[in-house]
Amino acid sequence: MDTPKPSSPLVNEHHCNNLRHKGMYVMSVPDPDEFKFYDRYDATAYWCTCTQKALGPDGLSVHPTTCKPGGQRGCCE
Amino acid sequence: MDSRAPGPGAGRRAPENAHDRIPDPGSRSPQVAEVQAPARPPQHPKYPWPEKPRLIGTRISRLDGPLKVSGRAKYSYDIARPGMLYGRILRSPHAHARLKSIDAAAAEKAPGVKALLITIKPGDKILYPGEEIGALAAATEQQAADALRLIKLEWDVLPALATVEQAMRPEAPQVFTPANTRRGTAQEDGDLAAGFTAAAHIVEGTYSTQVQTHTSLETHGSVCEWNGDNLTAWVSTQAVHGTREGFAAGLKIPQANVRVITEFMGGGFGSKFGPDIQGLLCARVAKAANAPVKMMLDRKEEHLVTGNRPSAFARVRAGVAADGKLTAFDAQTWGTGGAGAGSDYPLPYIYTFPNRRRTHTDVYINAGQQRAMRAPGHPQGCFVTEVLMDELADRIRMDPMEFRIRNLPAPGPNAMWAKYFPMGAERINWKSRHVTGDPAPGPIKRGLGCSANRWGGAGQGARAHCEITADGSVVMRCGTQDIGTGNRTIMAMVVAETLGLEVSQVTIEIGDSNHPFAPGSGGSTTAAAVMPAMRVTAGKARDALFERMAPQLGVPIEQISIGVGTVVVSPSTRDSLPDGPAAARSGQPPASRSISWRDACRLLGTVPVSVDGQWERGLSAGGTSGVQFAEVEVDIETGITKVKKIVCVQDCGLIVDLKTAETQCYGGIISGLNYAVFEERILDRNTANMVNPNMEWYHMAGPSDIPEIDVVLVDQPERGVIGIGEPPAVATAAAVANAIRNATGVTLRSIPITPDKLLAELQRAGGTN
Amino acid sequence: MPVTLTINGQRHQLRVEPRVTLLDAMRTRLDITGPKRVCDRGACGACTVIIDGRTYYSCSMLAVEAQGRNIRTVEGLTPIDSATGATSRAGGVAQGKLHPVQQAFCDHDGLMCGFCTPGFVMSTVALLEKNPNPTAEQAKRALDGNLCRCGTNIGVLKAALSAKGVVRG
Amino acid sequence: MKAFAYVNAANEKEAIAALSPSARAGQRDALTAARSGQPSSVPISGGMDLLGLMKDYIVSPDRVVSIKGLDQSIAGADGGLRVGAAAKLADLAEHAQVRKLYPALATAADSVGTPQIRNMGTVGGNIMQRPRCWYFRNEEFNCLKKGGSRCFAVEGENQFHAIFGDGPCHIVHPSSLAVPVIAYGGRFRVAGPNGSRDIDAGEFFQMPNTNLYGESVLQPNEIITHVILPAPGQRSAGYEVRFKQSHDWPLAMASVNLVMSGPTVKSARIVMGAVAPVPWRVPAAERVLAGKTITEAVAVEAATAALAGAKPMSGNAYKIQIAKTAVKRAILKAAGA
Repeated sequence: MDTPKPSSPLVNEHHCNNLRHKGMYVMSVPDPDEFKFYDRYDATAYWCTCTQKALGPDGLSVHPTTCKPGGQRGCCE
Repeated sequence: MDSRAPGPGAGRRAPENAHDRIPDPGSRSPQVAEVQAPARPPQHPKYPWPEKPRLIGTRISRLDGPLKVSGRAKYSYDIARPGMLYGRILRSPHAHARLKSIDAAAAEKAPGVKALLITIKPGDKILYPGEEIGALAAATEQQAADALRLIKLEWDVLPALATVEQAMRPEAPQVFTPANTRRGTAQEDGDLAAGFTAAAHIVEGTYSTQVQTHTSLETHGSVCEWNGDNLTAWVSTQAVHGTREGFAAGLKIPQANVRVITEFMGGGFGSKFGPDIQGLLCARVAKAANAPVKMMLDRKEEHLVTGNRPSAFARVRAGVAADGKLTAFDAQTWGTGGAGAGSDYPLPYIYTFPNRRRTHTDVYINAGQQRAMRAPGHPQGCFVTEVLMDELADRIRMDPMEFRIRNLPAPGPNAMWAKYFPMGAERINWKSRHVTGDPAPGPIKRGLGCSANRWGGAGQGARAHCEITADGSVVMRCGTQDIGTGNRTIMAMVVAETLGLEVSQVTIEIGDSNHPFAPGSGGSTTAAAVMPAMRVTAGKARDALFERMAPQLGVPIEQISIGVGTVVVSPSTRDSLPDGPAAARSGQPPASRSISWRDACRLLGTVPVSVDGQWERGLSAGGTSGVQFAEVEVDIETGITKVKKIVCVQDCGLIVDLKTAETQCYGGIISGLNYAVFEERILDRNTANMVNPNMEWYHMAGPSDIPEIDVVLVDQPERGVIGIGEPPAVATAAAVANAIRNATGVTLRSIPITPDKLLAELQRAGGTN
Repeated sequence: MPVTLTINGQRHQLRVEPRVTLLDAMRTRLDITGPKRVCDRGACGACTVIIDGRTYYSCSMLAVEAQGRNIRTVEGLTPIDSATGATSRAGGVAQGKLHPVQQAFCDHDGLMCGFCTPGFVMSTVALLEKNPNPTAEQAKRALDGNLCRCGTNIGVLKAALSAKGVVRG
Repeated sequence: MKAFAYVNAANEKEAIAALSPSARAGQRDALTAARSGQPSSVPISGGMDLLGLMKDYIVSPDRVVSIKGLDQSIAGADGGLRVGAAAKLADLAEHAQVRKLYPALATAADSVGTPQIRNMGTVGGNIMQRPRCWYFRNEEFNCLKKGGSRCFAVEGENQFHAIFGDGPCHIVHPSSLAVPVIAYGGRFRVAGPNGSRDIDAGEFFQMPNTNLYGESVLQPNEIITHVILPAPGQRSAGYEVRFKQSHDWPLAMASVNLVMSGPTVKSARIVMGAVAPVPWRVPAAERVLAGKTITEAVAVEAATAALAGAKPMSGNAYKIQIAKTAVKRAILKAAGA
């Protein structure tokens, strides 16, 4: 069976459990050819599932670089 | 890809951004499944696409057309529940401010008010106009609006950043933590210095694209109704399952207690993937008021807070050799996705610059945050690169289409530009193109331009449940949604094809989180995720039907197959699929007999066929390519551009419904046309408040602005289904910009190409009359 | 205040505040939800109705001011077929019994998400009741008060130019 | 939208009575109310503009007086034309005599908004609509016109603002009909508590330095009942430049009315729209045409003269070129060239 495996090139288990982006709901198949046509880029819009906004419970913007346990943000899970 | 030639980007290195490094996956499981799977098309699906389809690839009218044209389709905005209240959100009138005091006493006591919720306290800061700070519900919309205005707020208004220039100034106030900008790491490949040395000509310039808002006609919002601890929410969303998950997480309740329904949905374009803050507020005031609440945003709120496409800027230096080969590309890029959100985009786009370097910087301003919008990043990268391409072509005096073809990456089924460019050229009469600057007398200048696009569009993971009952009914349930693409219709086509029925004989039930899981509709992945599930599930249902029939008919199951509106019992063994290869081969017509679908189903008695199925490999793929051409007329005395014609050559794998697929292309092109010349979120540079949060000054093409559109859809049945919502939206703006340049002889490096920009450039180039 | 509205040939008596628009009265009080609220400022056409033969933005007219007039909404073009009913299930509306304009919108795919569609249908009906054989330019101009975000305009125009059998209004 | 009382005026008299200060609960002085931009009684006709203002809380009256009972006829009168204020824009645009004799008026009516707006909107409503300035129309900006202390357009987003006038408010006048009415030398018949009077259309509109909170001499308890035009010149035309060809506002427009003496222009009236806080008549350009036969060069000369005094803001100098083109093309169109 083709059961989608829970992992993401952008957000993984090292990130806050509440970090979200569209790709987590859309589950597109990563395109192996994509970076033959341009370099890597990240056009992703992130949000926090607790606040349902692009700002976290601490009022700061949501991003994989900061939404990590062990960082300065106290709101992470 | 062609295996003989290394891909043009074969040497492209990944950046060193932390979040781009992929740690070893697969230990614990987050709540949301996201997929890492090999995308290689698979080999022998059990239920392959028919070789000679009866319905697939034909033109079928939308199944929900009659409901929509008669006004009887009920959208979330149209839902009315007994005792329903109306909710409104309290929002910040400022772009950047700290709350001093709040007094909601009068609002709480106002007529009709049943619940009021304040989510901000003195000392808290807001970062963009319209940021949510509370909500209330009242018996009528008017009472809700009246009460909202009774809430007294005092603010310390803080300096706001309205433009990227303001945010990037060294002396700019630090509004965002840790900084107003976030600089990415340079991506480099090849030898930049050598590339520029090899260049015969170098073009330098700064390119830019605007912020556009999604402007879905149905605004964001929901109707929330509690039954004890269970929430039913009618939501305008592109993801019923994702929205269920969002409600549960935001409200801290079990997902089992949440049901999300989206029967019809008035457009999302990437901006509707969860309940959003307004969904949570709606559910919370509904709980507090102990009554259903409808909370749909108004147009102004929609513009301010529900997402947008980030702006893009690119300071580019690029070189071309005398033989027309690109040599070097060096770019600093930036843009804003609003308050703390990113703005990256792919660059250079498609064409092969062997030596290149690029650094992107996200710039934050006090404005609503970006969200995914119809091919996120691609229109920006396409515009910057494609306009540059025309400038480079002119420097070496080469036809811009030839120049493009010369610099394409290696061809493949997902990279067919070299074939499509001449096809499009034929249809736009590219031969008639003059060199840059229409020499014809008079103020009306005509021009042609072209550009290319690509997109992924592969989906997976959809599940479905199919029932066939003794009366011949077929019901397919799937937790997907039709956001206007025609998903419901193509689902019915695949099911009907598989069961030998007409689409009208199939009932498709979607838009409900109680149905089997299917992913959200974004990234042009829905068709590729859902159609395989339809084929497999309907195929399994058919097999189950045959299994039940066989003993009753006293024949082996191998002898039963599907006809047209019939089940066929033939003495010879044949492939189980009616339209499979074996069927095509079987020449002899022995004494087979047909049983009508109804009669066959009658054998089921009181126990229906009831099977589950899901997406399987081999029936869908990703990777599309396309080209577009534009013909424009520019009035150089007024700066007004009239787009006369767009030609689009686009592939999308196996085409299910030619009619709705073409409409997707029309829609994408019109959105690209808006991007090229009309729409723009305009913020007051001093307060960062949006001055055009309406549909009057937020310009969008109306009927008289729509050009002739000629769509050529390239069918690639061997690739399986690929989504087409986004690909056609990518290239239009660049093609139009290039056509304007060809017409006028002036280079516009900034969209939208409004009369002020065009006239200023014309003036610079020597006046207009 | 008491307001009597004649919509699709039916009289409705209701009490509304003077500030309630015709659109809101229809949508929130009479469950006539074909007309949509999109811009709410007379700029998009999704709320278009036909009053005494002419197209109006129902968002920009007070309900009280619509009294005594013949108001037609998209629902009035197609009587509900009691056999199939107006269920929320796709295909529930009486197939083959659509108004010629509605049928043409279906045939030429003049709709996607469908939110602008009732307004476009009403503008097209008003056009064809006045001018059954419009040119493309005339049709575009007659529809210029309506906006579509999905970009269905090509199908809409084909529908407007091909719908036949509309009775002169 | 704030709640209000609704009065259905059966006729002119009732309407004026309902609009007059004495009829109001608050008994506030009409002029004070007008200065604050918040008259407590306002007339409603087509309602398009008023409802938008009220929904955006730009105007929040206590009482709304329906004046749909006003005259809506369009007819020849005294060798000219008399148009009832309640006439619908669509009817004006489609009126055969108007199209023939007053093409600039018909063109202007036909280019207003959309079919729906022309079906709903009235002649009086078009003349009296409030500015579309996006600072005026957004509640967040407490601009001069709303009693605030500054015009946000000056240092802000002014691409659609005025290129003429010295402020302090930089709106462009929104009425398309007013432009040809002035070009044709028309006047407005106004009814008030003391009966009826006629006001020359050219004297009707007021600059912000005279009247910051309104755009005309009309008092809050007065209403326009008719637009009256004298016989037109032998040749006239209007030309409008707009960004979108579908629903949009003009970037600039011009109406030209020529009294001819054979092939020569005896006298001309040229009025521009969407360039100033009032419809902008340009005598300098009119003088250029007087005594001349219209050629492209003459038209360009007049257009150049028309824009000679323009004082663009930081972001709208492009409108000079556009207005110039509108004037030139209107002249050539009028001349049949």
